[in-house]
Amino acid sequence: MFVKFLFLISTLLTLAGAIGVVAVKNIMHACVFLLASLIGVAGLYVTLGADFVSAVQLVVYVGGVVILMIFAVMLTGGDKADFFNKFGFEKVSAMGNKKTYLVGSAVLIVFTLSVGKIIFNIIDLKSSKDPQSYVSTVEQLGHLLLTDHVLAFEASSVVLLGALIGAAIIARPNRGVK
Amino acid sequence: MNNTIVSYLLDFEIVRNMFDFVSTKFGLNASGILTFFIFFIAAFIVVNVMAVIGGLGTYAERKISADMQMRIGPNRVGPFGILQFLADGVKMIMKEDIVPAKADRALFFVAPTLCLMGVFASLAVIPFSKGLTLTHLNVGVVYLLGVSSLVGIGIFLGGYSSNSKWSMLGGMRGASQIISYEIPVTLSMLAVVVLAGGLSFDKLVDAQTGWPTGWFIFHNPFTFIGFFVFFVGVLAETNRAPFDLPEAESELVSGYHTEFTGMRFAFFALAEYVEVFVVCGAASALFLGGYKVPMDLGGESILGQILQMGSFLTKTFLLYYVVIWIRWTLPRLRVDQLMVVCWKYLTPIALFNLVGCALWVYFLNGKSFYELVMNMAVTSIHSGGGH
Amino acid sequence: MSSTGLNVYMPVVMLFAFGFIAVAGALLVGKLVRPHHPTKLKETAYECGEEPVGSAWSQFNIRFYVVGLIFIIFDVESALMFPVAAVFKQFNEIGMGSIALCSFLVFIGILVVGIVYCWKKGDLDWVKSYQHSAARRTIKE
Amino acid sequence: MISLSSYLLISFFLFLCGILVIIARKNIIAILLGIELLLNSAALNFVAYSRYTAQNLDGHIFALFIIVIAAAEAAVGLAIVIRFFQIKESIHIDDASQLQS
Amino acid sequence: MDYTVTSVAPIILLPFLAFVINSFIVKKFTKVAIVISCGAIFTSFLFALRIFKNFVFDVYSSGYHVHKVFNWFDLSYDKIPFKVDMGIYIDNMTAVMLLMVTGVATLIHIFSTFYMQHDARYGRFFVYMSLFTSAMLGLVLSDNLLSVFIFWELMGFCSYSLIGFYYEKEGAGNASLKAFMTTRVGDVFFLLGILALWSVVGSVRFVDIYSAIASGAFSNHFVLGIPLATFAAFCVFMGTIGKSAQFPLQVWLPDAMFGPTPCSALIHAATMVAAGVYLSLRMEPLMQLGNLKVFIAYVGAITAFGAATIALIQTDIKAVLAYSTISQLGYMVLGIGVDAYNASFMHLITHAVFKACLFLAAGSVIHSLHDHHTDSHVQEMPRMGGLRKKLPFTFIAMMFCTLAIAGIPFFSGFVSKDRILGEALIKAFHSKVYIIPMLLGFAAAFLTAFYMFRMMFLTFFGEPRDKDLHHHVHEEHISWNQNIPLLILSVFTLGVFYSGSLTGQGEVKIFSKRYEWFATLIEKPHLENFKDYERQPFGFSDQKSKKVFEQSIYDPTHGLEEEEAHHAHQTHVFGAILSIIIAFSGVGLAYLTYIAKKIDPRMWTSRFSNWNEALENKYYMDWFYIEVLIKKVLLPFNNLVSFFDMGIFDRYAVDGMEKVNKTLFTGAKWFDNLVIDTSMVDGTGASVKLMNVILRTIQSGKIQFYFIVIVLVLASYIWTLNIH
Repeated sequence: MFVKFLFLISTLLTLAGAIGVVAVKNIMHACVFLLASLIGVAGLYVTLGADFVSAVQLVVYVGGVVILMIFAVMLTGGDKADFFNKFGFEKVSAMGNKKTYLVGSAVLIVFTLSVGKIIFNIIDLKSSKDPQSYVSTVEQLGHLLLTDHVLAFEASSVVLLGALIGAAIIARPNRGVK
Repeated sequence: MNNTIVSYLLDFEIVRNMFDFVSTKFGLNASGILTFFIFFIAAFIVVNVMAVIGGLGTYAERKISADMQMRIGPNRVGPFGILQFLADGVKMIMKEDIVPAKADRALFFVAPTLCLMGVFASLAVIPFSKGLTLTHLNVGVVYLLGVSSLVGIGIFLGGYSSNSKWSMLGGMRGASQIISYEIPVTLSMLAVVVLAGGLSFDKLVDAQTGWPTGWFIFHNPFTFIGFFVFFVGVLAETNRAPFDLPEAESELVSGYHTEFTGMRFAFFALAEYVEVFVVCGAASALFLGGYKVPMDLGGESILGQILQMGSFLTKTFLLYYVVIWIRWTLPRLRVDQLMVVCWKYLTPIALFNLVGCALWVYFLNGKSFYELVMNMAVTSIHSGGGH
Repeated sequence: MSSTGLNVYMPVVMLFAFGFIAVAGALLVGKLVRPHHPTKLKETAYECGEEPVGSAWSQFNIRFYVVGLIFIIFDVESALMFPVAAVFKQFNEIGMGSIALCSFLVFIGILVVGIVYCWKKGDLDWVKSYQHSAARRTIKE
Repeated sequence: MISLSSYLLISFFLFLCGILVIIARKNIIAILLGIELLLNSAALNFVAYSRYTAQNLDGHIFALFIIVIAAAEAAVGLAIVIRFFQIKESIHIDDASQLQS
Repeated sequence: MDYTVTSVAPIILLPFLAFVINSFIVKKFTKVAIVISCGAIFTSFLFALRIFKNFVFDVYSSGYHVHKVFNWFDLSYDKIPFKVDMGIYIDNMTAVMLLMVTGVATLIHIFSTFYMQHDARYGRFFVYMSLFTSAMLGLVLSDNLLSVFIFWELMGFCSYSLIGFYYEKEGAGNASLKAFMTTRVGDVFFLLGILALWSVVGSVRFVDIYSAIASGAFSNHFVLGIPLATFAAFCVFMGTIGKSAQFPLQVWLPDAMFGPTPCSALIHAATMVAAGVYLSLRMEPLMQLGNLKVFIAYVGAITAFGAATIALIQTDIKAVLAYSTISQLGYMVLGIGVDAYNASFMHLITHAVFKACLFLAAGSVIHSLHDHHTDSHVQEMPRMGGLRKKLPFTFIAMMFCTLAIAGIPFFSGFVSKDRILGEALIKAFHSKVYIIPMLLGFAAAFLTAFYMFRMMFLTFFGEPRDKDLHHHVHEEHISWNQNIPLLILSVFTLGVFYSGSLTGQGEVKIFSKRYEWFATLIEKPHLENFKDYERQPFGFSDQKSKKVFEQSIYDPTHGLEEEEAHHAHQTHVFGAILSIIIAFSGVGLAYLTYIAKKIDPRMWTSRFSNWNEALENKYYMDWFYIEVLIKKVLLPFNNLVSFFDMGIFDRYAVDGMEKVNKTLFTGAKWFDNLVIDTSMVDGTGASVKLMNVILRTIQSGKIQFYFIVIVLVLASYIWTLNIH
């Protein structure tokens, strides 16, 4: 009962956010819509019994990625075209035009047809029972991360280290000056 | 898997009878509905109490500051001016709601909403007592971090949406400060998680005891440092002095909520004060034994829950007092000092604490310092008895 | 207990809803009681009596981004560390503590390498790097 | 209760939105937003499958690592965007068509 | 713990680890890096010794092997299995190879610390050497053709970078490129062969191929009308030709002498070129099945003889050794061709030992001859002579090895080479086809003895021809890293280490223990053993129960009938005597020519002047490849393609439209400029614009366009899937 409710509002949030990201002209609003969509995805994770994943989704995306995006928007000089500013705003607020949207929708139609050829005949929206009961996944995830996926666990830290160093080098303020 | 207020109440005969009665009366499985109602009532109570506490927070702030500065402080409305916050609330509602012409109207509404939502949602896992808490999610700590990071976005959007220089600077500062200080806080939390072996608050609190000897702050030297790291970190995360750069009156007029008037400003203030309560509660639950009462007086009964709530609130309000006290005692940091404190002092110390706790658990099997000392004493006594 | 284990998330949804309702409701209620006389001067941004020039949405310094960058890396790593920390004690009890400790320490060690690098390169200090770059710019120009 | 297909449809819709954003937008940051949508849809698929078909939690692990990768990708990508903006004073995607500035 | 993990894996891992570590620290701590390399290779030598002991002394059995398999990656979709395993396969051959490679490599490492010490890139040399050694060991240990191919290419890369080590020297770059490209030709064929085998067997593991051959899976498979077995065998053998410098593709080896001498010793004499022969030996049943033996025999014999003749007139000491290497490799291939499996492998080992020693000795000679006028080391034999007094230890070592390679009795070369020649003789008696290879082989033996002793005499005997140079040579003292490795290697050129008897035939009993271990243990793979063969998963630790493999006893009849065996023995003895005579006559001729000065070498050159010219041009092989094959065939082809690309497409498709446009425009203006002008010109102009737009869009750096293409391709791929 509550599951369905949660699923419903999460779905609404997710799809509305996604559509907003597609549709709106203001990139800051797009970021906020992305935030909504991510929170909705976190809710979907909850309905799937992936409590830890949803919590991490909240922490990383909501707390990290979106803030980073917003910072990047501010660092690239805001979003409005009609303000005087030496950084070429008229380029910054290039959120697409009719042509690009037409092209995109054409591609989407093709893609949807080719994927639908497979999925639309295996789809059934009203199936039956709940597969498993909801259990806490944190301990199992910890076990997996320490036993089966320990290599991926360490490798991900190396990946993140590489990302940190690389991004720091790229974005360092006094780099372009040297 | 999780114990909530419902699962606690269901231990009582009356409640179960009520459930059965309703179910038979309406001929449907009413458990879902009743669960909903119980949760609704509880959440409603909690939210309102928190609002009142936030209001009282403003009052307490003024009183305490007045006390420290040899003033009297608010004393007109009600006895000792204790109803001051109600008057403030009325004033806030009556105020005209001005939205700057060049502001981003949509985000101008979204910003305080995000703040308030984040803070309220983080109330869900605050362990007032073992039973009478809203819910003990099994990812409690991570959940707390996640929803409280909504506040940062709210503050930033508040600064951004009111298209003003002061607000913008305040918003940027606030966001960067909040995210920076989230790291030491998270790492200190990790240290506690390593010791307790669980993420949900009831696990974390039940790993401690009622007496201070069993609190995590006195568990080992690392956590003793870790508590202060955590406390400083949450001070900065809630933009309290000495870390209140986002709303530094002297530099940026009023920071990110310069342009906010009336209720919108009120919500920002409310969010701030409630968040202070939340983080103080989290600190007391993680490090100061939370709702544990000595010798588990009362046990599972309602009385026990009342006692637990009492002990929890006592610790929390003490920390709350300390927060206000710090605000009126310490000067404000510069922004560069802010970053240096976060990244060059707190984070390395927190990492050190984390490693230390892991090693402690590994080598000493998670025995607390007190236990070790007692064991040593006992063994020495035995050996002494030997000859 | 009740039908599914998901009921524990009910309060979360409710509290989100309360947060929203509080703001929206208060603003709506406020509409009824509060005055509304907008003037040109009221609606200008407050800049200590100065006439606001240009937009506040101008370009900010890149140090904000570097801070956010370091933050997100640490954030993700700590988020990955949580489940490991949660089962650390169990592993220690079933005698596999050494494995857990080793992988945990390696993970943190790599994390430390990152922060040490940023420290050495001066990404962590707020003003100095900025001054350096500014000085270099002036020299260059 | 809820069937697997509904989750698949949601993630498919997310995927479509991501593709549309990437193709239609001309702002690099907006394109990064679209990439986040794509990654989320993939992670959602993983978790849904790990609940409905597989009996283990590998799907969750995959979702975790997708989140990790997304964070790294966002960090590096935005750094590149900012550097590019400092060089070209524009974040229009079509200005990024040459290899050398 | 598992045998493969405890005592086999370190052999390959240690040098590779040394490579990884050194490649980081070599810039700062060169000394440490060198110590690491030498220590690593020496440790793996000890491991190899242990394996050798386990295989030869503990279980004295020809069929004994350890085979462990682990899953590399598994892409099996429910019906279609696609599973690639890696594994370790050790039998006696592998054990011997391991011992040889690690031992020789250790000594060469030690020598390099002396030879390269004044070099600018002292440390980097050792990095390459470590990588190379680990690659060779991996090739020896690997159990399937795929990993063999991987390590094969890795070695190709190492030789590329080691030949071009002195890239500032004239021609070194070209030489390295030449070596790389020439071996590439063989590798392409090798890859084709692997694919062909996969197509039939469904796996590239040796044992699977053996079992497939045994169960006759290759019958009625054809490619292009020829049997697939023949095709695959030919392709694999082309790999051998490329790697170990057989007849058509031998041109790269002499140029490979540009590299430092120790690396010549390791790569282009001892091990890498041996890898090709090793592969052919492993795939010997396939060659048998493909009826390729005659071809192989001819290739080997021609290589042996031709290289020997070229070596006659070389004056560069290293060039002589290079050509002798090619010639000896020819002998090994000839051995494969004439079914002398055991003897050919034995020759591989013995040749590795003495050729490494020869190269090291040549290196020490070159190193000692330092020309102070040009500040360079001298390699030309005409400027040497009389070095016997100055470099006594080098002389001793080099003399041993020369005796060995020349096939003088009591030395290893005699044993192995003589057995190959004996087998060739038997074959020749059986079928006329083998007569020419046999004759060429004997002739090559004669020439070998001649030119090797020519080199010795020119280098060490007689009067010093370059007094000033000779004057500057320092007196050689015994030193751990200059001549101790040479002496150690030269000890192992004695025949007794490989065979009990002088002829390599018969057996010798000492304390009732057989000392014919080589001929006994190394046998052709018995295919019927692999009919129903199960491999152990990795980590599954058993010794394949030494009880299962009973001790093998030396069978003097080689499984032949009585009179057959008798006849074979007689033939062998005859061949042995013949080769002894030939060797001594070669030596004598060299003596008469260069010591007693009875014969003037110029007489030969004048008499066979045009042949001499051919020799000086190396039989015009390089000329053929460069002038004919590349310039006449490949370049025109390239030009054709590029012409179609630029000439036709661009000119007529793009510019042509504009030309049409122009002409129409002028024509229109010429007689009428009202109607036609506007319509035509604009129309054509528009068409030109359109085409340009189309051509431009494809190559624009527009990321979104690429993304669209990606999405469409993905969509089309999904469209092709049919899941029910």
